[in-house]
Amino acid sequence: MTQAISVEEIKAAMEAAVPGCRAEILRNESPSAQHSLLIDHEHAVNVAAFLRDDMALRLDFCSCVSGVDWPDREITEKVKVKKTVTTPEGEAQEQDVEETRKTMIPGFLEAVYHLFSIEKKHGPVVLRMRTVNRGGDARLPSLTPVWRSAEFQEREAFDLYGIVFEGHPDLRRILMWEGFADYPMRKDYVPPAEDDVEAVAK
Amino acid sequence: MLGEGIVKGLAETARNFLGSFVDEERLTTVEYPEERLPQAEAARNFPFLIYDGDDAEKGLRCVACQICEKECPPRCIHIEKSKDKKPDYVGKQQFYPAVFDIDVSVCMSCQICVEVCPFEAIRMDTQFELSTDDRFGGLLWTKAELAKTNEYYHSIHPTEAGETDARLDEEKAKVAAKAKPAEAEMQAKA
Amino acid sequence: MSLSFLILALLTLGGAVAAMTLHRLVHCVLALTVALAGLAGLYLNLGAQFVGLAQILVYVGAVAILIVFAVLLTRGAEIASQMDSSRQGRFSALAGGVATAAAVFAVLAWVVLHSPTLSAPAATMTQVAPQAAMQQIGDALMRRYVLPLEVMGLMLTAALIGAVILALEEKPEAQ
Amino acid sequence: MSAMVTRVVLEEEESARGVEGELLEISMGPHHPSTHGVFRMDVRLDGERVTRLKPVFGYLHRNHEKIAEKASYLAAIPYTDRLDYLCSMTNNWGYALAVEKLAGIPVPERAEYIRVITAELTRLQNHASLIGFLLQDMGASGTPLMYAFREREKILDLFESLTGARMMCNYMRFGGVRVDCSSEWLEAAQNIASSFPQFLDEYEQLLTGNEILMARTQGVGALSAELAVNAGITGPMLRASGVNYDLRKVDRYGIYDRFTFRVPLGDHGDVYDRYMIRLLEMRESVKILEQALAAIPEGPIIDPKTRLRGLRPKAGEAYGRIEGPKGELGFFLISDGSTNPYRYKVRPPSMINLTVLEDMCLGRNVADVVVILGSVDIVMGEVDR
Amino acid sequence: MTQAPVQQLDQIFVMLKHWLVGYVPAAAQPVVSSLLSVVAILALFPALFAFTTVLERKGLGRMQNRYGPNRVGPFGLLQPLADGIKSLTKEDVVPRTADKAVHFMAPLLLVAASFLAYAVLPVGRNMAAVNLDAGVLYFFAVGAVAELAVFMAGWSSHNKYSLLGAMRAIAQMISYEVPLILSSLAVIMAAGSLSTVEIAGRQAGYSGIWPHWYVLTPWGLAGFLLFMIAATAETNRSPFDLPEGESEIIAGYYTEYSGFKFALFFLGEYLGMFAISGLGITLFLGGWSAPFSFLTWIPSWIWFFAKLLALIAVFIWMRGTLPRLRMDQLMNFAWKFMLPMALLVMVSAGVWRFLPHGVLRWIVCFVMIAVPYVLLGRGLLQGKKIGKRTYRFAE
Repeated sequence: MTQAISVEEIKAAMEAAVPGCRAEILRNESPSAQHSLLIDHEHAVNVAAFLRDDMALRLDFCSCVSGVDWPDREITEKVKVKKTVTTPEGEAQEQDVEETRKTMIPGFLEAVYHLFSIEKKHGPVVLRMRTVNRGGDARLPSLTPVWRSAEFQEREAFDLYGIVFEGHPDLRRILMWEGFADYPMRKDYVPPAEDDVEAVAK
Repeated sequence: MLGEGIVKGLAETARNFLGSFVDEERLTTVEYPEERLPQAEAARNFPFLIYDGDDAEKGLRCVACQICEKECPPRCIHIEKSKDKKPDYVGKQQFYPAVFDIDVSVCMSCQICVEVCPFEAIRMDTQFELSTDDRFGGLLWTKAELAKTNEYYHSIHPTEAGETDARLDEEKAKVAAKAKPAEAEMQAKA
Repeated sequence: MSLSFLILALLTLGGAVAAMTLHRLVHCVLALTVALAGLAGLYLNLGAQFVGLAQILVYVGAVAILIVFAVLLTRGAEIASQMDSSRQGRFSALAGGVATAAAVFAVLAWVVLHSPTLSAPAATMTQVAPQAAMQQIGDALMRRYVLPLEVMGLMLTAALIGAVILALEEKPEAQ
Repeated sequence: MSAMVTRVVLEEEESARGVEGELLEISMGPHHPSTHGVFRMDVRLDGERVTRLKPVFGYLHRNHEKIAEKASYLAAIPYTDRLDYLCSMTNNWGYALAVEKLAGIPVPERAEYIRVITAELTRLQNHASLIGFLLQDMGASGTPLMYAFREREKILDLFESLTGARMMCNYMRFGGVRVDCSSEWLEAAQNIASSFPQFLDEYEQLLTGNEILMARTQGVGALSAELAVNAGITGPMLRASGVNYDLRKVDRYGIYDRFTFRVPLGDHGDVYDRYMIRLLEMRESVKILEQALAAIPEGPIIDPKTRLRGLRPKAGEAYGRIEGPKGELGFFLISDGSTNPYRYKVRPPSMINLTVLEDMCLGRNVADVVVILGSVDIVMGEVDR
Repeated sequence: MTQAPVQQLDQIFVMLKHWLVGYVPAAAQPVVSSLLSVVAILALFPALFAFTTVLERKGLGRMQNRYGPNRVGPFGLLQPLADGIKSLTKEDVVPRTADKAVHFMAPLLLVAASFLAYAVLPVGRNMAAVNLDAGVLYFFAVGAVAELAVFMAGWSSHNKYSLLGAMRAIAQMISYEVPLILSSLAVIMAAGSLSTVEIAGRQAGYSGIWPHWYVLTPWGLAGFLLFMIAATAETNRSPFDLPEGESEIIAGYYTEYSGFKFALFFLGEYLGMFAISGLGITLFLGGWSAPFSFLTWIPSWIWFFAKLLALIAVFIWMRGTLPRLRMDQLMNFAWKFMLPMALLVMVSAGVWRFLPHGVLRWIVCFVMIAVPYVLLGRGLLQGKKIGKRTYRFAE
């Protein structure tokens, strides 16, 4: 898999072609070195269409669409802070106090698109989109109008992760049955007990 | 011309029809219960536990390390470690499995347990006629059902068993070699 | 009146009555087929082999199937034939049916009573040898009635072509 | 059988042109003789002409991806066998390739050769049996299928003697393969490679010139190159539409750059082209096999430095893909540095190739739907995962 | 009356019947005589059906490199017995929404109609149940009833696949009846009779060692092939098995039948196949007459059944080889190929009759059929642009 064009070049071309679009390069430290581009929601379809139609890029083949779940994370770190402490003697004194601080990193859902060019035979270019949160705002623009191949895979991401792709022509459950309530691929999904046939068959 | 391909096809089936009476190649059916194909040496079906010697309890190689239990993809192995210890093949005191169950209705014959076992204790059987009328109990194999002799292992996978034995002998020799100086030391001390 | 005639007559009449009274259209068609087959049996019973067999071939084999197709394509098969529920409607339907049946019967009776065979002596009524009957039909068709036959053939061909044209016209419309 | 049509209701609907047409809604499947497993198509028919077709699947769904995310990198391999259960070898390879990319694992040369040999054998048996299934769908009462299975059996025997199992091979590992093959095995593989063209000739004699087959397949289910590319169609189906895209040539993964072979391309993209492309591909596969068997070197079969158990790749991600017999089989892995993949995603060619099923079937009749579906080459284990 | 033993063997069944009938009072003799014929038909052809199912499965098996049934009885010959027991003991499922009466009657009507056809088949010298003057007409008339049975089965099941199957079956049977009857018309013209017994009798003579079979003329051969193709379609056999194309519409009109009713459909189908093959033999293959004059010592009924089995073998062979046609192709084939060819065969048969004996009439008749065949065949394939293709390769 030869990555003919670097992500930086693509980012530059993208931002030049689609005014106002914001893209961020996410580095991939693993040996595969498949870096990805995080793009914003508003311009996603335009960016995708540009990537597909640009004569230099011609990313006409969207190979793989994956949903990824990043649940809320709590990062605990110990920080040294200067604090004024009242000593037993009644006198205020500045001391170095260790304090644990908890930071919540809000979770989000992510859709990852692996793009290749059949015409130019290069790739992969990895495109990412992130939802605002994992709850009611788990929405992303659908890229199915640009690449038909995303049709079933976006449905799958909707089915298993609960990402609502806006603009998808036929967003229904695909692998689970209609009426299934939860999103089984999410990290916090609790499967029903094995012998609970009722819950499974619902 | 219309019909040419059809006639060709008819000739081909006729050739196979007649060929089936004369040509071994054209009648590949093996009439199973009466005729059997020789099994491939690498064939695998469900796992079994090897024991050395005659006593299944005493000679069991498994030391209840539970690696296979953890690595088993469908999680069909259930092991309970013993409280006491018994000597293994080199004489070292080791735990042994008080309970070792495999649910073969869940097992998918993937051989991962064999690969991860550091003690050469679990191997794949080739027995495949295992039908039973007991859907649950009959398919849950306990330690007693799983334990088979090393000779049996040799009879089903001779090459692999030979290699395993060689490896074990080597280890035994190593332990013995280590033990000897120790013994000598002990003697010297004495 | 022989036993076979009785059976066949009952079959024919029974089929005809059923065809009128049954509720489901497809049942009616099947009952009608029974009536037609019974009629064919009557022909055979009279020794008119060719007419009898042609009756089966044409009416049972083709006409019945045609009706069935027509019924299916108009989807009448799914709906029980809609009976007029009002008493008055039912009465007028019955009256109309009886009147039609009576008229047909009267015409047929008149024809039968005035047919020359009835006045002929009984001796000539004996059955004609089947072989001769077939030959006679062939001869009559090919010699005496050859012109009507040809005209009829031409007409049917025209009808066939017309049907094809009708079917063709529908095709681009459907696509 | 009546369960199949319980949902069916005669429905009156005005067709687009305002002509009152009679539309029949049929639920083909999930228990239908030619849906290749439990697959359903909600079909709306006008007479026998298809006016709408919606594929419905998931009956075999077992959340393969979740299972793999809960298992270690090693324990996921036997599960990949069960994706496309006709081609476990290539599934193994796809996954192994992705892990190798993720963790930067080298593969010894001999292992690469063995991989090519087993993968091409897999391709042979997959294509051969697919054509059998296709003809079965066309109503050829099993003869082509039986001939295909006769040959497939030989290949499966070969797999059994190498890996211990006929279909669920569980053979490849990241960093190489599990066991080495003997010289006798290579000889047996050579025998198959040299006798396979004979079988192909026989197959073509039986089928290719057959007027009925040509009439049933030519012009049926045509797929344009543009749509095929846009809809992500891969594998023989894409090449039948005339697009030159074979990952063995494009990515040159493994050691495919060492072999000379050609990529057959169709011009019409119809069922007949898909059938012929597969036949021609088998002939090319035989060529690769011959070359690989002649050149296979001695050496180790697995990278000695790689830990199979407890592999912890550095945090990151990788997308690895191979040219499976059914199309591009991709694996997308995200590692968070633990022993289990954080995200494990399969790009199933069977499922994505179904995207255009409706486009290919509209306006054709039921008999064509069956044939078109047969030519897509799906295995429900992979579609549903 | 001194008859050679060979002739006695030939007429053994006829004599047996006479002997049996001799025991009953004269008034009952016609009834008993026909009853005996009916019993013979009812016993013989279902037995042949049973035998054919094994033969078919074994033959198909051999074509597909397998054994076929070989477990029940010697060589699996008792397989039909096991199948029969199975179908008898199976639950008879009738769908809740089915039209029960019609659903029940359909298989009976089909089998009855199929049996009726045998009345006019001369299975040996002097061995036809009835010598009807319009025998061929009778045969087709009775065959038409089968269409109705198929419709009844398909409609009454209240299943869409059944209905589709029935529609397909009827459309197909009606379309192929035309070439079927037209190609037999050529023989009827040549023989100058509609009676099957008469037609078989006309072909019983020999010139040298060669028999006077109609199939041994150019128009006869073409007519025979057309007749057999139409017969395959009439009996819904592969490659014309669309009405029951299992990969498309499950089992067509008998999807909703199980157990013994299913077996009856099976029986009806095979009986239809035997009957129409029997008619083909009578019309084109000289009925019960021996293929060479020096083989006449073999009893006539053996010849008839030998020919019947040979034709069945061909049916099986085709089934083992060919994929199924599609509905529109089937119709195209019937109306654009079979019909014109059948008409040409008729004309050719007329020409054959009026041209003097000699090479000329062979050539004329042959050309009359061969040239249109090639042209029509080409039109059928190239009109749809069907043919072999060449492929390009990327390096």
